[in-house]
Amino acid sequence: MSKFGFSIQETRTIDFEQFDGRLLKYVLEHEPSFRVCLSCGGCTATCSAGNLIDFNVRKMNILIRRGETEGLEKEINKCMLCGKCMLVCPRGINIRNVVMLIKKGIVKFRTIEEPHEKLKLKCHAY
Amino acid sequence: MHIDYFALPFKIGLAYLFVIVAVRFVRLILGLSRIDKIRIWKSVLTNKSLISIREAFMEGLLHRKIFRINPVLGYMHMSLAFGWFLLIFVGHIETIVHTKSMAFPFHMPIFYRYFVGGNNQVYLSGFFPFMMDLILLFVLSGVALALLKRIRSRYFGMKKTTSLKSGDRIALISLWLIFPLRFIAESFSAGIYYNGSFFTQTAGNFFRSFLPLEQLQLPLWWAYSISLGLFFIALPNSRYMHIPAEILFIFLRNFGIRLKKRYNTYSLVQVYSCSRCGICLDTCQLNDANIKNTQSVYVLKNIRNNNLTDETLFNCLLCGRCQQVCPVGIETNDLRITQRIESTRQYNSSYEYLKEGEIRNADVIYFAGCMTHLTPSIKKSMVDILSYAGINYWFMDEEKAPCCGRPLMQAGQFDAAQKLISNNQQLIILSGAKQLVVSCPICYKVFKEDYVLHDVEVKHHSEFLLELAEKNIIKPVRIPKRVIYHDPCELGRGSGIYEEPRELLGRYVDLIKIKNEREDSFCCGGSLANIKIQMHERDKIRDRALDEYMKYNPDFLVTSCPLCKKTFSKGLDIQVHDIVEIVAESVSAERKQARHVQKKQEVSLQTELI
Amino acid sequence: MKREGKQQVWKDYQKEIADNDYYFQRSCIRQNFFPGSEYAFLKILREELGKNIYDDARQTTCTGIGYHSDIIPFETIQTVVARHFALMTEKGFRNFVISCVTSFGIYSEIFETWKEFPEELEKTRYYLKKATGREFELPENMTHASDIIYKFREEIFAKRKHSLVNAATGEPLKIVEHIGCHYAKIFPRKGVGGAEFPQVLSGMIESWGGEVVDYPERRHCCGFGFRHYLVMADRGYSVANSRKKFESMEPYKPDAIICNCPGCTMFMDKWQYVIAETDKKTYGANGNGIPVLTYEELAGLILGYDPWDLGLQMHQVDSEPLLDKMGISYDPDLKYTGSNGEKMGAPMQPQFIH
Amino acid sequence: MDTVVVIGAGVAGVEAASQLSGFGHEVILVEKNSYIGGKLAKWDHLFPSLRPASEILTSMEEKIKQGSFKILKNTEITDISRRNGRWILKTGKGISLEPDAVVIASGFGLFDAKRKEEYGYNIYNNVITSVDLEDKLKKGEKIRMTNGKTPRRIAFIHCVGSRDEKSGNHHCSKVCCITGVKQAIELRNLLPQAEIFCFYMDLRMYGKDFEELYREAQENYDVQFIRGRLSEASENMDESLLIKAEDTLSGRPLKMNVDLMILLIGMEAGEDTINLCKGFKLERDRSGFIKPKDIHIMRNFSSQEGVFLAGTCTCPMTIGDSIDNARAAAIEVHNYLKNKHLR
Repeated sequence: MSKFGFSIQETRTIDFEQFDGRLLKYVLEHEPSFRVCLSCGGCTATCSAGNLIDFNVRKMNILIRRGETEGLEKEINKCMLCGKCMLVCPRGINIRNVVMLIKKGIVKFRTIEEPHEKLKLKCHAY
Repeated sequence: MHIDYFALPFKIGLAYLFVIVAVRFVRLILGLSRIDKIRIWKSVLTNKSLISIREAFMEGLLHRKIFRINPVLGYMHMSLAFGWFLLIFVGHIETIVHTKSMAFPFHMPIFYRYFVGGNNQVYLSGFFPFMMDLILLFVLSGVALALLKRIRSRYFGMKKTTSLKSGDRIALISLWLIFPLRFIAESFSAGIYYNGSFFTQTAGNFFRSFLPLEQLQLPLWWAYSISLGLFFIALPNSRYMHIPAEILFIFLRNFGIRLKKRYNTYSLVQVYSCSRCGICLDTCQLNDANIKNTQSVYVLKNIRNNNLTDETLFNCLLCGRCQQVCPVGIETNDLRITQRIESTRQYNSSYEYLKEGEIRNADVIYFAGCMTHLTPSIKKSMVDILSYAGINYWFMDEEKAPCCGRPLMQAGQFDAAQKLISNNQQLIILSGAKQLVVSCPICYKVFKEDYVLHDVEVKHHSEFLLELAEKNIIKPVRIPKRVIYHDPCELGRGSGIYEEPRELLGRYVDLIKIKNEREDSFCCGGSLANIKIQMHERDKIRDRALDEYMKYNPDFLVTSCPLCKKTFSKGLDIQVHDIVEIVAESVSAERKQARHVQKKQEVSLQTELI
Repeated sequence: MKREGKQQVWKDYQKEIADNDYYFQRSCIRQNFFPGSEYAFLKILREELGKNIYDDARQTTCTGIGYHSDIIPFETIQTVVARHFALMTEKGFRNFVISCVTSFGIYSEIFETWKEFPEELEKTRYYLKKATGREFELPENMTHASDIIYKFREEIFAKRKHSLVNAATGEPLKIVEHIGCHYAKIFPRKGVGGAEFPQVLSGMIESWGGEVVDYPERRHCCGFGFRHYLVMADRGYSVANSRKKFESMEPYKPDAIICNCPGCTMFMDKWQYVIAETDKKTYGANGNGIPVLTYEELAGLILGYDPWDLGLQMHQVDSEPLLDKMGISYDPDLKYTGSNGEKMGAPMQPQFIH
Repeated sequence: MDTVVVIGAGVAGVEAASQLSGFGHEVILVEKNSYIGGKLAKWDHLFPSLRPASEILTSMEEKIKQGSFKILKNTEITDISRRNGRWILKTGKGISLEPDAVVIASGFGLFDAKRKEEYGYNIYNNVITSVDLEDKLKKGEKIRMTNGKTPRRIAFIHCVGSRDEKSGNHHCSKVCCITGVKQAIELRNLLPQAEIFCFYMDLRMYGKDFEELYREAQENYDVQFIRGRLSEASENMDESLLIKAEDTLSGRPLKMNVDLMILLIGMEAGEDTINLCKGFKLERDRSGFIKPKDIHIMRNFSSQEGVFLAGTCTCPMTIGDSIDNARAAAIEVHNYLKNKHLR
């Protein structure tokens, strides 16, 4: 920065080759219904926590599917587990379990390896 | 000194058992909180101990509760426990009577037929052998039933029975062997000494005809002794630990000790007290969805074996039906929640984003609850009635409010729930309201149990509406309909509110009395407490309950929980209403009537004027 | 990669390129940062190919950078363009050759605008007349200077002193081609080979014996982006784009990068230095960058011009590795010696290498 | 007896011819190919049931056997004129037909994926179209990269040549969404280890059982759907492809290496249809297909008297819809001929 007065921007691109699929794999293994999400956003619209603060359940689904797990902990902890999302989900996804699994998964993978080596899942990265 | 070597296994086993159980009990008691220890100290010399002894006798030996639920199972348990007790008790009396002394070796009554030999031609010589044979027969009938239950549990009116682990298997097999071996040993002795009665003597005579009983007698008594010793040694690490643990549990419970939010030794006492009778398995509605191995008995077993998984722990509706039927009185729901708290302690939320919301002064706070927002007609009915009754109320979560915290509590997220609770508590207290009315039983339970609201009275809307009706503020208009009232788990078994909704509803419709109501009511299947269950599995549970209800041909179902309503509504077979909707309907009918009367009066007034 | 498929695309996108009598429109960036390039272009056309090309001293900037930075209004730039057409008309030329790709995009855009909206053309005629008293006719043929070199690539190769072949091994050199975005991405029909698989540079490379490197980020912009460069704090975006390209081409081990746009040449060249300083990363062999050349410089090398006469010492990344591979002899002492014999100063080298 | 010429012996043509001959008209079915069935003849399995396409062909052959109409194979209409209120159709073989009514059932054309240059069809080694894939499946070929390796990651690209003004087609081809889902399931069965992605703009699962199949693909076949239109593809050193799109649901650009890319090419007005339009002087609509006289109530009528439309010459349709549409056309022709005699 000092030398040129700017720093080289890091990319915003989601790169599937740098995919940390552990959390997703963990969630899908324990809650297969998570596969069928349509990204309709019904969960986000009804969300009790989302009524109080910027919190997007639907987007979390996408981020975890793209291996973008940074900042997920702060997001997921906004959930109050009230269960409305589960009742409005048109695909019957057990969203509360997904939330609990993400919460647990974050702790689990953080404690296993720190700093975590990005895991490349060639097959079935989901 | 003379040593009866064959009795050694028995003696060693018993000594081992005694030491282990004593150490364990001391540990369990020492592990309790200071206040609980003071409770024990203060209660131990009161009649609470007498009550406990009585209860231990009634439940531990006679198995009264199991009898009530399932007589065959009750008989099985009673014949084994009470029968064995009688064998020891009567055996001792016999020994005392015969030896005319209290100073005999303590193992003597256990192997009495061996010791007495041919010298039993004394006072009441016919009576005791007869009694002992009778009791032995009684016990053996229990053993036979136990064997049968293992093979064919449905003969006992049970769909399920627990599965076994190898440690338990040793205890179980040795237990099964004890009494047949005793029978054979006594028969052999009777064959030699003629000291038996109708049962052992008959068998002894028979055996004598083709067996060299003199040589076989001692080995059999050895075998009996070994099986006893083996059982005693296996007991502390098997489910038979429930025998001593249940007694301790009864005492502690009667001394006023309760489960905490944290797992402690009182939880462990309850875990030990589970006899794995399997009654909770049978009553569990998860069976309808073919969900196995997650029921309370398994959770308790997994806790003991230290192999509890989330899949088991969180796959439970927490409907409380198992707790209701547990013959030992284990608090299966709270015990499971304690486990959930332990298992999720590492990842709680802090909800830092909660800001102090707007507070409005009112006499009554209405808290609809998250679920009620998905059943707007409940919300609207409640608002209509509140305004009709002219109550100064504040609809606390009309626009936005945090969740009550109960779903978090059910999920074991205790610390997170506390954050929501303290936030909401503040709002409620500062509003200056005297009453907090809730539409959702899930909220109701947490408001009632976990909030510290001082003099704010928490009421479910069924209680609140009943009061309005009693005060004649709302006047019921009866409709000629036959209706089933579905008890929501959190309101009924969870909070003990059975009568108020029925009394209220009875003023509007005809209630059908059904088998599965009050304590025995179904869960709708929608429970938020089950984190693992799939939607289609919930549907199956709901459909089974609906099938049962449909047998009574009701005009519609009434419940008092938005989640039950929503769950049943998806079932399509029948209309489901919340109790408040019935009341609101009546209020609007009443209003219409009043308006009609008023109009009539106006008209007649006009005609008069003309 | 299927060559036949590409050839079919190339066949679909061929354009008319005038044969002779060109009016030359210079490039601001090219003549300032790579001054040997336009010198070489004119020399090749006049001396090697015997063409008539007019280099007009009266010309100005096209104001393209200002236009793309929202500083110059459309009316103004139309009038500036019209003035150059007027200068061309006055000198009796009808074939307009543009050195800069940004300018080429601007001229094409205005040309098409006038076609679609004749009232704009009339307005511009009026403005130009009022401002300068000049009148103009539209050129009959408008090409980018690289189109001309592409057209005569075989003629140039026929006079070669060197080719794009490793003199030591006889292997073809691996060359990355980078086409300026405004060359064909705005009007695919106006570029040789179209927008997706342009042929203008790859045609030269192949004709001159080299091997074209088609790497995944080939189409990506160099990052110039006009505004992104003008504001210093935003230059990080600009470098990030170049870096993306370098990272993508690196595994192919290219011997050089050839650009047809002056801006791209400049940024592909100079950002390598910035990346070397900030990321401690270079993309060529032995801590060197990948040499970046304009197509005119490359043509000059093929024809045996002296590298220092071509201005290769003006590049940030040393081009010596390429010269060595091509077997071109040069005097290192003369690199930074001006034509007047005075030392002109050397560009900075990444600190971490030395 | 009235004569009806049906042009095209595809799904719609055979159905219309069969129905019309059933109504007692003399029918001549003209087909340019040597075989019947049109594009169906080259298809392997059909959505949403995954039944073999040959079953439909068999039923068509059955109809031809039972019906009493003439089929002129290897025959193209080369000249169309109108004299005294009658259409005169000349074939390439010099036959002149003077029917009382004409049914155009010339079907659709396939979008030429080469026109979507940035996807690199015909340039990159491992880019194929849904039609190429179907051909491979029909021939029972193994699904491999050109270097012989088994693809580990596969991307289906929806809306190639549909809903895209850059390809000159504004319309939706309707069947590609479900075709993609069907083929993804088939590939999953063949390549259980591969990751399969579908890049879509919208998933238009409008037909019977379409949505169900889509859900099944997610639930049981592990097909993943990413909402975003592919911007471009380029080839990596190892022949795999680097593809770029925006993940519109997260609002961020996305790149991915895939070993095989399948372009779900759309339907457009075929060359034959365009030529027939010229010959009969028929209007075409915005999408290039033949414009029906009324989009709601006269879908089988063209703007010319005596010229009727059946099947995908008017717009993209599924096979079931084409058959329905051809039956409707047959009824319209029959009524037209009946009324003509009354007049």
